[in-house]
Amino acid sequence: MADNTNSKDVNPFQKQKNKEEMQKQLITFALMIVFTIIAFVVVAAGVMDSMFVIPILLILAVVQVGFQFYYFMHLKDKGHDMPAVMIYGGIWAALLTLAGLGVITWW
Amino acid sequence: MSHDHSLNPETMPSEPEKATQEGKNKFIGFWFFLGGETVLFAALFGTYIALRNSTADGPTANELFGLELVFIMTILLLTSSLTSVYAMYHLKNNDFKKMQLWLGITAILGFSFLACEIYEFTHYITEFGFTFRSSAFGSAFYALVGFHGGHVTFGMAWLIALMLRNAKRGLNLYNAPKFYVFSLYWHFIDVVWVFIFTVVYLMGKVG
Amino acid sequence: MKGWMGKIRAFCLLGLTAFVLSACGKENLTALDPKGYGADQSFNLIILTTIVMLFVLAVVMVVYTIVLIRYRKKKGQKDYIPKQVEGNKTLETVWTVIPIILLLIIAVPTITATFDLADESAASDSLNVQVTGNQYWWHFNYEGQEIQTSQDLYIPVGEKVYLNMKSSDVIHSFWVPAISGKMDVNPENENTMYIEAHEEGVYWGKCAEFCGPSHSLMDFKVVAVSQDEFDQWAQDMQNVDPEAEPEDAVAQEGQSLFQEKNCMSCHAIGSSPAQIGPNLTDFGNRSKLAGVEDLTKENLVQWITDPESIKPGNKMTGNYPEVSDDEAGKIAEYLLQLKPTDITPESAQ
Amino acid sequence: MSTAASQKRGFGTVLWDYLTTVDHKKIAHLYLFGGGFFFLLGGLEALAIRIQLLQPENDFVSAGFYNEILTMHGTTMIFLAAMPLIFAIMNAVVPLQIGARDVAFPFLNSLGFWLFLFGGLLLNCSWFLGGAPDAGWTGYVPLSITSPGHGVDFYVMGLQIAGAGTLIGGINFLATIVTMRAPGMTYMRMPLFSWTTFITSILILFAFPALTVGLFLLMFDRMFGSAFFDVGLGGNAIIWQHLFWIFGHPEVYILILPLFGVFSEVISTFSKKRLFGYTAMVFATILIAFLGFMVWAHHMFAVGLGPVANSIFSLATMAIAVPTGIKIFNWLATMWGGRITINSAMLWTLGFIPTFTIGGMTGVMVASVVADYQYHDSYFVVAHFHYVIVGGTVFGIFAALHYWWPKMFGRVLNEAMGKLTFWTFFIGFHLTFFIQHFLGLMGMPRRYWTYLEGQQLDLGNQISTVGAFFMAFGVIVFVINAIYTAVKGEKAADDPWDGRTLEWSIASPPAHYNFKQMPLVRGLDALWIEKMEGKGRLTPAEPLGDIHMPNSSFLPFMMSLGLFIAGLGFIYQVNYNWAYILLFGGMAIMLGSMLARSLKDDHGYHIPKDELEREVD
Repeated sequence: MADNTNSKDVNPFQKQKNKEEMQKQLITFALMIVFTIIAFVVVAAGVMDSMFVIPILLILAVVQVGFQFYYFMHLKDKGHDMPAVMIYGGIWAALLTLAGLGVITWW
Repeated sequence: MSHDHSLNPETMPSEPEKATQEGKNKFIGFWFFLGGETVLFAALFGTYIALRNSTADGPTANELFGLELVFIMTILLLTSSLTSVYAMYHLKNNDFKKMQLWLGITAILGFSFLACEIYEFTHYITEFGFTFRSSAFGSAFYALVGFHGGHVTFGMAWLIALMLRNAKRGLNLYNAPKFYVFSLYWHFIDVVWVFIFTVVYLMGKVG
Repeated sequence: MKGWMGKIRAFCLLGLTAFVLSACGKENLTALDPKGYGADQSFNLIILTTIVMLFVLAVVMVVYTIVLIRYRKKKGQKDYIPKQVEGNKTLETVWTVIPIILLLIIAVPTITATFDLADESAASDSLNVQVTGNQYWWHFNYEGQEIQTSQDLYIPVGEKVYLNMKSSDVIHSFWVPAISGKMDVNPENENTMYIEAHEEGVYWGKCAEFCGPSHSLMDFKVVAVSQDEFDQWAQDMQNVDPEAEPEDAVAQEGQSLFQEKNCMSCHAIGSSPAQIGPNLTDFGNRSKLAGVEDLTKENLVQWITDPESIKPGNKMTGNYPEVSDDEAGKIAEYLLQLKPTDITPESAQ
Repeated sequence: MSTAASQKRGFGTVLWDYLTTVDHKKIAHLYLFGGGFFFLLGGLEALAIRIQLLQPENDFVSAGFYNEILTMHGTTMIFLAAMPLIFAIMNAVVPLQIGARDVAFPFLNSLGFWLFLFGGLLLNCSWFLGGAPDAGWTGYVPLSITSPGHGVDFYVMGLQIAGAGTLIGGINFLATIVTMRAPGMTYMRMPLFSWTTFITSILILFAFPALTVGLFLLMFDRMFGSAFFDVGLGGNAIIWQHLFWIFGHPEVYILILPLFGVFSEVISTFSKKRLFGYTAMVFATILIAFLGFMVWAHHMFAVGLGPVANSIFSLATMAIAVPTGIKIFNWLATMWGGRITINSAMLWTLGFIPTFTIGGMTGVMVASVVADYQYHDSYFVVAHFHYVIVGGTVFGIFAALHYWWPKMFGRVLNEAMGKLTFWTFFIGFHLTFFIQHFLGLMGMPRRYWTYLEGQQLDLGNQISTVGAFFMAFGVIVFVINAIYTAVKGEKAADDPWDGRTLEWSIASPPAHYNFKQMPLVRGLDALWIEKMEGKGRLTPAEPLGDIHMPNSSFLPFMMSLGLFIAGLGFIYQVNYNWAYILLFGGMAIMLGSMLARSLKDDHGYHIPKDELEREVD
């Protein structure tokens, strides 16, 4: 186990692939930052009615989270069928929970 | 320990995190755990949404929240998500030192986030008298954001333990899945934060 | 072993017992002998769903019996291997579609009745009663009428009465099986339901949401009287003089003791809104003491001296000055003569 | 490691072995003993309830104590008896059925068990520490908030710890089934019990977090002064009901689906036929699980959510009857044309079909909202859920135990005693619960400590109590049977029932590595296929080689013990400062053990090839 830390010669083809992947990740990150800034600016400017702002904020959040899952967490790659099933199952249960607590709880 | 898991250019698989049966199990099992976490946070969000206006004559969301600090915290956490992606990039390239470096940066960003959160909570308590006990809104706010903060804290402890434990022995097929699973956890925390800044802070400001 | 025979015999026996029992059931308590609008609606659905479901059960049991008779392992079948059937599309479709149809038969009247019973459009023209659930008694405040009662709810027969229900502590549930299904009484939100009794009578009401040690003793009565009697009752109740002196000397002593012992800090006589304890305006007319005991002097003395022995966990225990048996007797004498009206539960019989 | 060998070892060695084991077969034994113990305890509580209700205005137990008993009966039976017993069967069978050497996370498997056990013990400590919880197993706020003493605190901490164990167990089975199936074992070749375990684990994964959050909120309100349910500070009691039932309704399916799998296996085996409509059965299971998440508010019909919500949830609830009906008819069709052997396992299954059908019938009846205004919170509902949970889950557990006992312990349960258990329990069950449908409609709400004289509820309650004693007798016979079998029971063959699935292709009980060589699966009912083709045994999918095995560990026990101590600390820090020692001490033990686990590499060990060769087949 001693001499493994210095060897950086991973198969060049694979290395190239990793690099391309990393460039995509960077683009993803840039988009996420842009979305975040849009969300904050929309709220800080306070020009729009909350009827419009809230759906916009939620859509921005969902898209951002999609990026996290599919790019940062590689849900798009193969071998992620079962993780995807479980995450979507979780989202399904989560939506029901939110609907229950948000809509049929009195306030 | 007859089977050596150490890595060299010949044995380096394209997905070291899933190369062993144990790694595959960890990978799959952890994803499933995240599915459960989704429901956990949904229940907390639901509670918050149901109670967000139950301020019992105490301060409201709009009065409390300031956007600047939240923006800083968001950028810190989003960036730390990217740095952990870099760490995984170097893991796949079998570059242990660079991986450790990026993980270190992730840790610094994570701690900065935590510091901001602690400052934020103290601010609310001392300036507004807004506590866990002052109203149902207070309870729901601290429970939701606090649970997320607790996850960050646990993640930090986990990351530090991982980095220290493996500092001297480099990457191998035994610890690669551990690093990978941590990065999944870290991204998930970021996902939760995206909804927190949207639903709690931004929507709290909008009303 | 004749397994299925034994099972069928057991079923018949149980069914028979059940039938005999259902035929009785305490009148004015059982949901199986409905005497009000809501209970009718529920009863119709109970019957409809039972019939549909018994049909399903019959089909299952017929197939089950045939299977057990025809396909039990017989002698000489030791090496017999049955055909390995994978499935049958037609059959499987049939037993998917038929249940869906049966469910639709149930679903349509269910939803109609649900919306019918939630109809609040007549509330503004009807009698409205504010119902408060407390551990372990019920309070009724007739809205806009200056009438407050506890434990016995008087309603006019054949009229929709709207109940606006809220709890003062934990969740309770208002249930008068013979005239209506139940609805929860929550602490943070008012629930509205209406009841309508077809016949005069004293109907048993129960708390149906677990609320503490005396949950099972939180009974109340709905007294349905004719419209004339109800008007008379309402008038008498409005005209009550809370300070009226009893004629009997012992009862007079009881009245002053009642003041002395601070009973009024929780209880009220007349239309005062005090609600920590039950309103005692028509106490002498109550159908039961504390909802469960006979209204006798002896029981009342026991209640006053040791309420815990009748309703464990009640809020009166320990919250009033020491009362001797003798004093309790006098107070009881006073309370029992509180009969401001001639309309009593007996009038509803 | 045969039974004979373990008998020769000392008691201490065996004890240590079980305390540290990560072998799914031994963990199955642990779950069986733990769950069995709590089942007996819950049964005693049930008897106390029935004795109290034997006659009107009885005072066998006081009102407050009665509420503790009924709360603990419900909580114990669901969380500490039914679930662990189901986990026992899953642990014993699933890895064998899918052809795996172990589960995906042996360490976590053991942790799951110890968390359950210590959670259960913590909950039951309340009996001796000032009184058990008394707010019902549903723990509705504000009653549970205002409940004096520490009873409800024990409920919160006990369930939180046990619930964590269940969640871990669920994830473990999911990962096991996804990653560890034998070569050729595609999803659509998995035996139905493995399928239902898979679906059940998904339900656990998505349902338990809601309970976790609910319990946290209750804990914060009771112990740390928060205001989630405090109406005065804007709190809302309905949140608890939603969270509880978002967990609670899937929980019902968690309790029944695995047993649907058991019945499918038993019916198929003893009818000598493959399961009729296997694909439909799998999809019906998935559909039930899917719909199971959308119906929770039918527990809240009387809450006053309004006619729209009530109608939607009523329809969704009725819809579940369709896949359930499909299952019933598929079972009947499996038996149709078969060659049915009736023994104990099959008797429980045959008893299940009419019983569960009645439970399903009343299920549709309570789904009808307006009718439910009468049924709700009355004895009708008590009857309904006992018909499904006893008639489904408990019958299923008994069927499974009779069916797999030989595989778990290497001995066959005594048939005569098995039949006696079934008949007394079956008759007692119907005596106890059938009549309760009518009691409910006659005006008896559930959770009543007593009922008044002259309300014509006496006879029904008496019949019910008599029935309960029949059930108790049946259970006692089963316990005697288990002990008798352990001492004198007939040794089991590897394949005593002429089985169809992989677990019957290996020894009874199996070697600790299960399969010497991974089997090659060529279709549904893998063993049956080989039998029909005259081979009678499975073709290995790999050459004989070293087998990698996990190491035993004492850490799961320590971690759970730490949480147990910390739980006590949380409960008592409200009154006493010394309790912080327990709290922090317990957490230190727990976190320290976790740290030890992550710092010390655990690569497991290998059983070398030549040792395997030396062992006789």
